[in-house]
Amino acid sequence: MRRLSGSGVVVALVLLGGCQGVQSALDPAGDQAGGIAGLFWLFLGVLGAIYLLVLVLLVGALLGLRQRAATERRLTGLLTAWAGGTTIIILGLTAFSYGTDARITRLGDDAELTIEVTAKQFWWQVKYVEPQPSRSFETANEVYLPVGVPVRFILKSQDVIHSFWIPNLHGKTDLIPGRVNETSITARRAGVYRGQCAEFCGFQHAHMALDAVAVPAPEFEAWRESRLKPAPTPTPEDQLRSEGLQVFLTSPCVMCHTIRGTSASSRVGPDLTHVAGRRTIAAGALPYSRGNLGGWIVNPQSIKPGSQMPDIQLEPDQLQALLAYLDSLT
Amino acid sequence: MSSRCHDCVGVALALGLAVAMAALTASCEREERDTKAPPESQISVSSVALSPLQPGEASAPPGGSHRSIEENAFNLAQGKQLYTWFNCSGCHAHGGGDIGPALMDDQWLYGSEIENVYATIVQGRPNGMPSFRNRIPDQQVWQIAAYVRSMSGLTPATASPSRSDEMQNKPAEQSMPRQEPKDTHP
Amino acid sequence: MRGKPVWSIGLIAMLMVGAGVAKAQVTVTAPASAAPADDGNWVMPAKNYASTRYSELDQINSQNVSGLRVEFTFSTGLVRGHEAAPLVADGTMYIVTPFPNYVFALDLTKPGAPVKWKYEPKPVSAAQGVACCDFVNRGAALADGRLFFNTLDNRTIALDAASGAELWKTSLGDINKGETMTMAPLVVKGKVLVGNSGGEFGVRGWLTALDAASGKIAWRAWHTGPDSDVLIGPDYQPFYDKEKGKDLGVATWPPNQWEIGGGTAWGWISYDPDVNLIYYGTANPGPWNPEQRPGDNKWTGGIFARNPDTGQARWFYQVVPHDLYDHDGINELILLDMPVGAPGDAPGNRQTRKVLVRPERNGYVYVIDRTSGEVLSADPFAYINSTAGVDLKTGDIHYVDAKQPVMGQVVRDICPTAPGAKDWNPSAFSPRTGLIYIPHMNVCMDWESQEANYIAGTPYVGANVRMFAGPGGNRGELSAWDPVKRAKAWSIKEDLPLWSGALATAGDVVFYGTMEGWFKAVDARSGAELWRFKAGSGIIGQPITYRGPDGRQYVAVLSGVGGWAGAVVAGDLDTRDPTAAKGFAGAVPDLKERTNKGGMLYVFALP
Amino acid sequence: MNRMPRTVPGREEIARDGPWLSEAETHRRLERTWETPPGLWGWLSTVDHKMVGRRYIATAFVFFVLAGILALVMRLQLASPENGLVSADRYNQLFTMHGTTMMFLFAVPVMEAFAIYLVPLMVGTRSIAFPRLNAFSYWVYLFGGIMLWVAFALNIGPDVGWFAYVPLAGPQYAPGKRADFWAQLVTFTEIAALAVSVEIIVTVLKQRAPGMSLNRIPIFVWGQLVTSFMVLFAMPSVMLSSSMLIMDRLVGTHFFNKAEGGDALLWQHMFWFFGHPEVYIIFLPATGFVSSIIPVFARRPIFGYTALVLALFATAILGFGLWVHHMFATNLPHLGNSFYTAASMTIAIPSGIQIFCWIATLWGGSPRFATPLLFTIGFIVVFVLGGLSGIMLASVPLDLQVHDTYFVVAHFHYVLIGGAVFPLLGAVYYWFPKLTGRMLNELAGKVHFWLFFIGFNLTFFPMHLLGLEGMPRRVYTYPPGLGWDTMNLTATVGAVTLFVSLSIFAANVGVSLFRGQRAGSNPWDASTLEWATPSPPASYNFAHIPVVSGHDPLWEEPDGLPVVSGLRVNQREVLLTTAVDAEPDVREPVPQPSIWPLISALTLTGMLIGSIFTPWAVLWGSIPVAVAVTAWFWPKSPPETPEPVID
Repeated sequence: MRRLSGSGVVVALVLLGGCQGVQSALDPAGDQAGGIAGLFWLFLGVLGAIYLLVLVLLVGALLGLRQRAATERRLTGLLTAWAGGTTIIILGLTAFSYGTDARITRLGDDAELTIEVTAKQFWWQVKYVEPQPSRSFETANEVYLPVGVPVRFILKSQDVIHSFWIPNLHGKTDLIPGRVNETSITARRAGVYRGQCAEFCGFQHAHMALDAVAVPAPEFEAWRESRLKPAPTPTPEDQLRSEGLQVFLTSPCVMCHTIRGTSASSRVGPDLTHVAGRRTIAAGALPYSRGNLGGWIVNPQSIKPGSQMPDIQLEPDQLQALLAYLDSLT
Repeated sequence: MSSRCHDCVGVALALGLAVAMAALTASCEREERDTKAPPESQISVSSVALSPLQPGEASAPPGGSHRSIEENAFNLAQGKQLYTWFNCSGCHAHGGGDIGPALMDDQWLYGSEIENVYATIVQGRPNGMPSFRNRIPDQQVWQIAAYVRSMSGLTPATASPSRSDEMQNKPAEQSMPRQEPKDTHP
Repeated sequence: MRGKPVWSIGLIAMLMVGAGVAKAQVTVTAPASAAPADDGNWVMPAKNYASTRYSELDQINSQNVSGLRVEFTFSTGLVRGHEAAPLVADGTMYIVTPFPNYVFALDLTKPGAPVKWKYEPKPVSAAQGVACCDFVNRGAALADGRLFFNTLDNRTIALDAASGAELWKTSLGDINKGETMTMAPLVVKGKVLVGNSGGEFGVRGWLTALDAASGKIAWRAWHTGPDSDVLIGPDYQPFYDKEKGKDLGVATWPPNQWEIGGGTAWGWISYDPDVNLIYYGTANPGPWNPEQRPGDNKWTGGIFARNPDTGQARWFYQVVPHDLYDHDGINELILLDMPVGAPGDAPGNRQTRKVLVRPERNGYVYVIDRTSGEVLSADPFAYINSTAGVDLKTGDIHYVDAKQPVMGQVVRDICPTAPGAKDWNPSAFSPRTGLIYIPHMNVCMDWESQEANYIAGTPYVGANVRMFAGPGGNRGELSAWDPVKRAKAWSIKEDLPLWSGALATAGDVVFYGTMEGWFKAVDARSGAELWRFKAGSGIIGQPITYRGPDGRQYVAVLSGVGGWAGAVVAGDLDTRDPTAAKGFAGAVPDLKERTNKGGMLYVFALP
Repeated sequence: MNRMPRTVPGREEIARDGPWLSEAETHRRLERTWETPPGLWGWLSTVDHKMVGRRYIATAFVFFVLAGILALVMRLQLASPENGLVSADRYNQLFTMHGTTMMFLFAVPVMEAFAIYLVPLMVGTRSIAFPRLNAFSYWVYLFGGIMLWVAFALNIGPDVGWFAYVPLAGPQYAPGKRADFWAQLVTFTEIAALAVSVEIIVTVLKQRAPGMSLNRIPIFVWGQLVTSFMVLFAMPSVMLSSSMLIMDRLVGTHFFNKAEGGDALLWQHMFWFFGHPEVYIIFLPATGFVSSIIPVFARRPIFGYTALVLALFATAILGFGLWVHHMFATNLPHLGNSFYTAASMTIAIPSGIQIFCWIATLWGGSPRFATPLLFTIGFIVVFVLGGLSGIMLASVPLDLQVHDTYFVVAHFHYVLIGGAVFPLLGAVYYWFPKLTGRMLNELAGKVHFWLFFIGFNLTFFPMHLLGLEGMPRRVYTYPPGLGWDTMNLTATVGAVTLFVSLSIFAANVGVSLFRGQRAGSNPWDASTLEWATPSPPASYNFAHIPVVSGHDPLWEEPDGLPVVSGLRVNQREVLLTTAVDAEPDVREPVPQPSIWPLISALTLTGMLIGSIFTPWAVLWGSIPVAVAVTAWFWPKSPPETPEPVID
């Protein structure tokens, strides 16, 4: 018995070693996640110690050590001591929890950037909100964050309940239809992290991820300026891309997608104005590449069965023209 | 309780179970979530006539080969969602009509069979109905056509959609009484 | 349906206590240049550039109007909404019908006024699919022996008034983008001013001046986009700071959304020759869902003053910045010279100002200085709970937070409703009584904003609306508004919303029609009903009066229910869905039992 | 018909048990009065709490195996990234059915089933209170379970999670009738659970053996009593919310429609107000098992009897005050959340006390490592770890990272399998002889335990790390390269091990039923009253109602229990005693076997299933239900001579 529980702890420590990860709460890259990770190690330490104590007591009881000392009176005394001890530990842990909670909440007070995330069945509509409307723009399934700058997130949902969670940066907050929730993130370490929907939301709950890219402030400004520009209209002599735009505007794409700078402005599906500039497509289901984009357009229901994107029948040359055009939208 | 009653309870139980099983197997299709529907053949669409008049002897209209579409709850629910997304509600409201005619009454200008509705969506109609050919994939057109039929109660109530999480408008399709289609229009 | 007691059609005369209206030594008149002496003809729907809809003919007066009877009728053979005003010039009456926009010329010199000629523009029938609120046409315009009118599929046509021959035809819009034209043109200094409609389809609005002779485009002013498109240049001096700024038509929109931003011009234009400025309003921004277009959404929902020769804007006042309730700013603008001052001021110390008065869709009667664009007063003429007044110093309107639309949630009991306290149907002004006769509505609504998807050629609305009768249960009202006292002189409550125009005459008689088909004449001073006639279908047309070849005074009106309010009957809609006809089915579910459709011209005269 | 009973001088023809009747004669008469008619008819109309109890336990374990198989399929699907074993739709049905069956069709019913069987025996009475209601409860439970699994077989199995959050489970996003079957199942199982809890409360408060005052009630019975009170307050909340969901879906009400003023969080509050007490409803009976097994195998009375009973009350009361820790991620105000953090932390104290008392009992005794004790030790090792990870979840910041991840999956399997299934398996090994008269094989038991313990930890311990490394719950697949692959594979291997261990257990039960070693009435030399009856007990439980004078009657009266006599032998009746001191009070006639509970359950099933398809079924369906229930309560002929006082 004792050997076994001991080895259980050893296994745990080994497993904990491998905790770097793009989607891991144990590898914090933001102030909020950092605070929570600290609290976690504290809890793990205290509670782990209690667990070992209980195991030792149990083993002691089973092996019949010092049986004689177990008179009713001493045991009752031990009981009150035990109850008192548990209460004190509980109060301590509660206090630490309140402390961390309050500190994390205050972190979002002086946010300079506001991002409005609207969750839809099985992808994320992301809108950078500026006081001047013409400087706010939309993107999808990706969140660029300036390092060191507190960012306020406004969270909405248009269909069912989802949950916005980027483990390396902060805990999750649900997006609930009929409510406007808020959270805030301050990225500390540049890098690419992966977030995922954490509330069961239907068929493709498993493939509803988003990229969180923390970049230094100047790089973030450059990215934002590039995202503000509408899609370039292909020049007449660029035959292939003009035909690609024409295919886009005369096929099912125009019913669901927006490309700023063209007449397509439907919001059923993600905004494709800068689709080629994204790291992944289909809410993280595929890394972006021209081939993957082609495969996704023709046969989405085998990659994400139950997603709202239907299979699109296109002639091969139409598809190539369309891909040439979409690939130019960086 | 005399013993005569023992076996009549047994028989009743067995009978009830048999009936229930038969009804339940029918519901298998109703609940299928087939997101990758096979492409429907075009021929069957043109096989359904728009006018009941036929020179010579009138032949019976071909059976609705796409009836299975409108008996599937998932298809009808998708049809209702697409009806809003693709702005059908802009012209037909929630079935009461606006720029376009009402869809929840028993008046059918261009035929009430699902193939007729499919043709109306794909071909468009001269007085203002846009043609969605190559704009809405086939499977989705069938879904919208099935939903349009459910608006006047022509689809089974168990499969028809219930209310949406939006403003209360007309009673949900599942509680719409069946209104026999009439092809008279002024 | 909300509880709606059946309202007895009665006269509630709210006689003004104190100074008798007749003896007011303070006179309110329309500028002579814009409202010349009446020659017995009726050559433009608004009667004159000042849009007074007032005739100096007084053969029919409050004493003898009760003897009025039908002289002749004419059936257009169409079943959609007849909103046009008949025109009369030199013994011929011209009427324009809804789609397919026939033009009939009736010879008034012959008994029964037979058809002189008929012109069929044959517009594309698919245009009916993108006409948001019934395939209506609000009338033509006569000038220099030519008749100008618009067809639903965006063509402006000039005909020779005598023979009906087509002189020129200019195509101005694209139905595939949801664009239609329904407005009555205005001819100013040899230029035909026309605008498009289609705010519900995300159409980018414009006003275009065509050369009356050749039909070529003289200038075109867009209502969103950069200043160069909006013809905002050096002589643009708005009164309020909120209208000042560079390229506001782009800055007050999310990126590129101004390209599908609405702001069409499908309403009324007035013109003041003295200051050589035309005045007109721009319609609602697209989509209806305000959260989808943050910013003031310039230049939608406001009033423009432009130089008719060059189109350059002189001033602009945005009545509803970041419009929340589809309140198009296209209503008629009556040009008056009237003393302006606080309601309590003694008549002495008020100075006469050149103003334009507009009973606005958001329920306020705006009195604005037409030279500078300064709002002098804005007083409610109907029940309002969605806004809390207009700040005259800054021109801002205060939206009530509790009534702000929220995406995905029904906001209840918003008054006035989306079509407003009064929609396009124009009011009339009588210089004799100094009152403005406003045929308007008393309807409220529930509103739920939804995300709108722009797919060219399909509606781009983004809101569910459910309408119902306003407080008091009466859905319509004819109000006589005293612009000097800034208060109602009297008002008549009507059961159904009023969607017809009003006509005032020197005989102190005011004519208007109800959606049930009653054509009524009431005393201009007291509002007492003097005469009524039951037409075959609901009246949403604009009544006119003229002196016939035989010297007798005639009154003419087109009946034929339709438009947004009558779509329930005209489109044979199903009222079990209260959101049908963009919510109007909820307000008038009983209309189908009270009137039928069918277009008919009625001309009345004294025996 | 009865032979002429010997009359007592001076009394009319009343045959009562007592010294004047020989043991054999008493048994023969009582057996004829209390036996259940033979054949199918008897089987269907029995009101014997032992037959209903055995049936309940067997049915619950069948559902346990079925749900276990679903879990295995889920683990096989998740064994490797982007696996194609089952489709997304099928997987959603799998995890919903697994959760729903485990929580509604196995955990609560099996605990209540043990109560139905053992509580009357442990309090020393002849029958459970309201025995026909008891039969009705079983049939409603059975038909609910059948309905759900037939629906699952016909592809109408619910696919919205065992918690069925709106709006996903609402009218717009759950087409068809799948979510309706889930909502209706909740109504079935809650009716059954409420019925049993009423019976247990009345049995414990009114039918205890004389002398069993409040401080002498066995802790197992205390556990069941407290649990029954929790059921009374928790179940109505979920019944109400599931009926509101069905009305939203079928009739078009707007309870959860955000547009017309409803609120999606209303569902979550009403569901978790039931949800958290539910898991304590599962855990407290298990503490009763542990408190029964440990003294017997430590061979000394339980330590801290009062502390344990007070801990039960504390857990029950606190259990109702912390449901919002399931909703910390919904961004409710922080002040509110902090109350629930405090409550969730505080509930660890009574559990801590319980653990201490059990270990202290072991410390004071000389433990005998039979299988029941092994499972109890396994319970302590596993449950305490689960309880401690629960304290982590109580903290808002930590919960925001781990909520709805595999960390939570690990937590609740540690506290539910650890906290309930380990003691349950121990209880099966402990009470199997009493139920069947045969012992379970000890060697097979030990193999079963070790495989179960190792398989359990292999499956669920890595999930702690999976959750911290970002794997959300209820995903039918996951991308490769996030560091989750090996841990998922380990979990699947563990799941297979668990399956093997449970097959060994099933084999052990199957074989021991027929060829198990015969067990006397008290094979473990236990101290509670049920061991004073033969194994399996006679239909009337006790020939004579025992008198109790302490916690451990069999240990305090080794040479036979004092008894009280005077209950009829030709009439079914039980002795009612006062609630606090269990003073004999009055004799209560007990209903005869009746078919009407079954028919009432059938008509209720017809109404409930019908009301999934049309609201009119509620109207027309209620007529047969009324008829059946009226027949059920139709007054039978009263006993010949009412006998108020015992002489």
